[in-house]
Amino acid sequence: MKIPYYPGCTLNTVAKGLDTSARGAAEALGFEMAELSQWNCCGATFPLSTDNVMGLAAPAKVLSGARKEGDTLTTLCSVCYNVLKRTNKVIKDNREKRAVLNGFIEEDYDGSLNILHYLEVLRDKVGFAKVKEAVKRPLKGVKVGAYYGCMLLRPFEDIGIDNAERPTIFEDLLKALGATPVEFPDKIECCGAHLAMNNEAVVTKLSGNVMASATGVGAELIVTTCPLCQYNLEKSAPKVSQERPGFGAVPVVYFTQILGLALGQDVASLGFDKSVIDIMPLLKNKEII
Amino acid sequence: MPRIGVFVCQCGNNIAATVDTKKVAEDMAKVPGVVYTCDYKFMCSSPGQEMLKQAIKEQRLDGIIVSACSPHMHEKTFRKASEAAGINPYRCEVTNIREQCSWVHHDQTKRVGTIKSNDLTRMTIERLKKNSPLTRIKIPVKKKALVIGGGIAGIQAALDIAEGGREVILVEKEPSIGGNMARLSETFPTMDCSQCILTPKMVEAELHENIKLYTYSEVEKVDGYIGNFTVQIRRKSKYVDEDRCTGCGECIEKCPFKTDSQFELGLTKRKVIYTPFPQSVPNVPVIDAPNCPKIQKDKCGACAIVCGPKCIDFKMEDKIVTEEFGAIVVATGYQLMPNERFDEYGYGRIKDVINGMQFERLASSSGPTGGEIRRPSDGKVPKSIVFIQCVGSRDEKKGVSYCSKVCCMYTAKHTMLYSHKVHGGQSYVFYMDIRSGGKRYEEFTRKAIEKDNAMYLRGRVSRVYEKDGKVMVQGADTLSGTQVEIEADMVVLATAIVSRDGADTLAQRLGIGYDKYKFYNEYHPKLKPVETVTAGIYLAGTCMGPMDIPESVAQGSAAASKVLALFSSDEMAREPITSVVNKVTCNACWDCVTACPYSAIERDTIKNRQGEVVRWVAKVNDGVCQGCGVCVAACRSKSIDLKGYTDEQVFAAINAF
Amino acid sequence: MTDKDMEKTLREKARELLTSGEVKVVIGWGWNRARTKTTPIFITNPDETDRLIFNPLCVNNLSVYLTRKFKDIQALGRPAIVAKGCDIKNIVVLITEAQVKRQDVFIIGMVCEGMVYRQELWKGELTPEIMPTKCHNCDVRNPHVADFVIGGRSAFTPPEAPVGMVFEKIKALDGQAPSERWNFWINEFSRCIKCYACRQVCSLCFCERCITEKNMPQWIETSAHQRGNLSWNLTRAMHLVGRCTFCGECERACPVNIPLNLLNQKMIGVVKDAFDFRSGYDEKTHPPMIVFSPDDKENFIK
Amino acid sequence: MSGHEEQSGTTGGYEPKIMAFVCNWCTYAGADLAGTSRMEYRPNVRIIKLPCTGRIDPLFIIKAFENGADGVLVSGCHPGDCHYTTGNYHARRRWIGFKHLMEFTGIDMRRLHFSWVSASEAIKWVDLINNVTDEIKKLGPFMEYRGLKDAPPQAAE
Repeated sequence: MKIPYYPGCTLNTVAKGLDTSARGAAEALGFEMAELSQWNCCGATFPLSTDNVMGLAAPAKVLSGARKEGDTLTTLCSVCYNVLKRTNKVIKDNREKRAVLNGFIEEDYDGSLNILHYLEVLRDKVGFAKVKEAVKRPLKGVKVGAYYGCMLLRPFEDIGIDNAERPTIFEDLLKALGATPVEFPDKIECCGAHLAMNNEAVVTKLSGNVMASATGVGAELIVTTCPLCQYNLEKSAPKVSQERPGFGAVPVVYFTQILGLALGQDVASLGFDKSVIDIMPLLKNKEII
Repeated sequence: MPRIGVFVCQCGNNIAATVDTKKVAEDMAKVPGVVYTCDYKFMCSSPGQEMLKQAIKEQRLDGIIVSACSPHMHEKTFRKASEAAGINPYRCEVTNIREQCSWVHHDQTKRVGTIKSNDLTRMTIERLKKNSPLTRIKIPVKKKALVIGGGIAGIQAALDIAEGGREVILVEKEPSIGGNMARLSETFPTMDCSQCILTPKMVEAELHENIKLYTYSEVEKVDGYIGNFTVQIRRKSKYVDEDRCTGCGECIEKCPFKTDSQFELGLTKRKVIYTPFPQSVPNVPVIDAPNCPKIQKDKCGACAIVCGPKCIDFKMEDKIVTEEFGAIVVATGYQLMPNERFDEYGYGRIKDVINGMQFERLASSSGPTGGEIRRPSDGKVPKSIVFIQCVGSRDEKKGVSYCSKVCCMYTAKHTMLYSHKVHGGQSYVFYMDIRSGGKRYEEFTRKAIEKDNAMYLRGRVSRVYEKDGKVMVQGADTLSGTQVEIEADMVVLATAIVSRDGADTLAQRLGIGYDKYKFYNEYHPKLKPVETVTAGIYLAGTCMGPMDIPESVAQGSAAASKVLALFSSDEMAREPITSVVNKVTCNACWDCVTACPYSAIERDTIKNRQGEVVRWVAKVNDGVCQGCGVCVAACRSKSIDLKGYTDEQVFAAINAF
Repeated sequence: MTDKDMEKTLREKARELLTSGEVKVVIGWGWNRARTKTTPIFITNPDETDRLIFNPLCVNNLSVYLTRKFKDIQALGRPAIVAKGCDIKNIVVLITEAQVKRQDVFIIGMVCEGMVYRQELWKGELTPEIMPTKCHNCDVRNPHVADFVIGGRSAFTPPEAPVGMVFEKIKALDGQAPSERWNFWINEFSRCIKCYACRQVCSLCFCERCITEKNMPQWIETSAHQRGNLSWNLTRAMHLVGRCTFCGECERACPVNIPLNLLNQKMIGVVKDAFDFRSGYDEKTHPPMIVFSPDDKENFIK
Repeated sequence: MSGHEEQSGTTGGYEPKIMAFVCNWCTYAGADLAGTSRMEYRPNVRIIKLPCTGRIDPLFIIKAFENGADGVLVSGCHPGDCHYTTGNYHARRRWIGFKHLMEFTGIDMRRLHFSWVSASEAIKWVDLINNVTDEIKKLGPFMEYRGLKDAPPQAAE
């Protein structure tokens, strides 16, 4: 199985670990992430005003290119996924905007792509049962907080990866990997996202809520699908520790990294070294490596 | 050759000012088939009508044209006069030369008005030549009513019809009548206890000589039409002989098995042989067969041993009874939307998140806690409680777009009940708008806020989660523009009122319409609020949409008055404007059956002498047909026609144009 | 599978059905005496099934023989009908309109790669140039409703936007002024001789009594003058709205070559756009002209 | 002989013949209201009353043109207001089909009008009749259709 793959800018730079570990895991699971021959930035935000068709041009260009390479497209970054999937829906459902966009990007794209998040590929194309079979290094005894963030779930009628209020897809994967997912109330809350640029205090507060909520129910590790979430959480951790007595920061890693870990990949290849909070002591402590 | 008389009315000067009525009369005399014409000052006056009658007799007329005002005004008058003079009323037609000619053309020359009147009258004459005599349809009326649903609306309808001296069968799905109202604690805005006002009505219905209760029963099949419905009712097996049971309750006492109580909405358990609640009517227990070990595996049988009158029969089976009715009142009520749809509020996941109806049971002195507010998880008295309004209501995305109408009021009532029962407790209400239109309703909600210290927060709740034995409620307070988080002991959701499961199936059985929420459609939202498009079937209560107790009761009475009016005569007469099928040319394609808005067309067969089906043909049921003619235009082979507006009549009129 | 192979399977199946008594008659195609054209044949004897043929000249839509117009054929007993996908669409409509019960007919579906209307162009090889418009846009080359399918799966997918003469002409007419269209049609209809071949060949014109034969009142003037011709052709087109499957038989049967396909295909397009309905695919859905939606859209009712 | 020619004779100019098919409950009552309100409108329209627009067979319209109508108007209750609950929805479906068919045949759509006029919309009725009459007056008699009757059939080619 070969699935056209859109990495997105962040995965080419700071979130390289998300990209390489996902490709490695795919190989171990018997499918190939075929990177698009040509792609550009997705635009990084879905325009908030409904008449801003211009803001859809960049993702439309990605989509029209991808359609030439297949009928599905997978991506890893929550933001890319959100922007691409919603843009695709607009093109598919709104004849007028489709015409405007196609006229602008000089393509003839109809919205027929099926946009899948990597998690969906694992659930629907590979199957969690098969993932479970492939596990070589079960993450036994690790209490993991699965942090969804918002981009992966909302708006639910556009995204529909899982129940927006009570998702389980992430936990189901973690169970397949042998880990113990913990249920924490803030798992679908926002990390503060782009406010990292201009209002750090808000990010510290929101990311702090998320982490404290997870560690409060015993999480020893937080996993995420989103480079922005990962960045915000890790970045905020020291300040949160100062502000909240009793808070102990835990590592924040990408789900593909621990997927690769569980599938028995070389630990050095997973990009854990990019993390601020080292995961190694935890893994050693749990005798996983 | 027909003998037609044309009477042109001057209507004082109303017509005569714009139309030369004398000339119209003269001109029409030249039309073939017309043997008598005249014009007169006021055709509708007594002398005018006398003139018409006399002309019919003297001139041996067989058809009448009155060119006068709109047929909506005096068609009935002239038809009646014609009938009195011995000709069929449907051989009398009215030409509208006032509203649609003289009055709208007084700016024109008199010649123009006269020409138009001539044209219109000539078209009517040609049409009249094709008019067949018709007889009014007489339908005998069976003076017995069926009321479906034994909630407050159905009980009220049944009682009123019974008081009017007519027989009623009241069918209820559950083992007892009472409906949702039986679950309520106190009722707004008077705060009288629901049971106290409902129970006497339930007993009255049980004891009334004109009312027969069919509890634990459902309507299976409905045939027929107004005045003559045939209904099959399934009387589910209670495993207890209703006639012999004394209601002593010994069997319930001795039954060793328990299961969740539906009446108490899972807040407590009940026995496997049970009455839903202590005041049940009839006070006859039923056995919950799927949970009864005796019925399932032939083990136990304790109830039968202790039963004095020996009225328990484990082999009892469902019975189908067929009854005939003249009218049907549908009062099947509502249910609450399944809360599980709202994951953000944690219903079903967090034990101490309950819905409004469950709170009613907690507050009810006959409820599982004896009227003390205790939370389900550990039985503690909640020191702080959050009420969330509009759960599902006014929420197009995840719920329903309409307002459930009673939640603002009952939530205010809940906060009052709470403050009276839990001293020092604090209640919070998240609301969108407080809607308290109604007599003494606004005063009531004000009282909850001002006297009973309910903290009203205008905003929505985003998340409910558990933390250290508390239920945490995150939400927005839009008036102060802040995010709030409340540490509550319990959360109550004011869940949307929705139609009953299976409401659509019943509607299809009855042939009545429903909206996209499966609430039943009234004939006209303002002027015919309890009628349906199917004559003889009426609606009452929340099966039409959310409403409160007084409205439901009023509708029950309104429906009853319609039924009594229908039952006031032995026959009902209807205009004979109905469709008729040409059986020779019918293709049996059933397009007419599909198109008919009234399900008035049936599939019928033609049989030979041996009784074998030779062919299928459509057949119009005169009792149901309302005469719209949709079927006529739908029929390609022109095998169906509408009496009073036949193809020939229309064709003749067009040709005379 | 070649036509010959399909023929062989067809004959075997027909024999089997007749021998077992599962059907009493097989309605199919056979050669005319000169073996230049195909003609409908009705096989009741299992020994005669070798007369059945299948090739691109089997153009007739045999579904008409299932209707009440052919009571003598109905009297033979349960039929099996040999049908191409396009013919099956008509059978589906007949089922929807209660003229045939699905279980009362055995459908032998023939995989079809296209037909040839003018046998003089047939040189034994099927090329796109000699196929009619409907075959170029056919999405039922693999029969969609059948009890038994004969032939290898066709890989043909119809073009997204329909192609062919009929569509081009409709487009051209749509672009003209009303008066030009009027002149075009009056000229075409003026040739009509009221022979009603279009009606006779059409399986959806199954009326026990056609409206044109109703004389009280006489809705449609029977004499072949232009006014009567117009009302006949308009009425027939109107009666086919939402039902016509574009099988093309009426135009093929018309002795004076009135382009009835234009009229019918135009209305198929209207129905598709306005009600998202395509006739002949689903027996459960009512034809659009006898049902409605409160949300029907139009822009001309003021 | 119809009164229209006479009418034309008196006013000097051409007066079109317009036939209206209306439903009993809404449009007919609306036209009555125009009368009781003493509004004024063009006298060219001749109304045929039917119980419901659902009763209107497209053939009625063809027949009206055959009988020399220069224009036809069809009107009934607004969607949702039908006395028979859904008759006008059925009518609307048929009209959508029929209108496209007539258009494709080349009938000038200025001669065929569809509208919803409720029992209270007397003003709408008056405006409608005036506008339709004026429009058709400009077009002149529907000679294309009227002429069909006398034209002999052409020989088949």
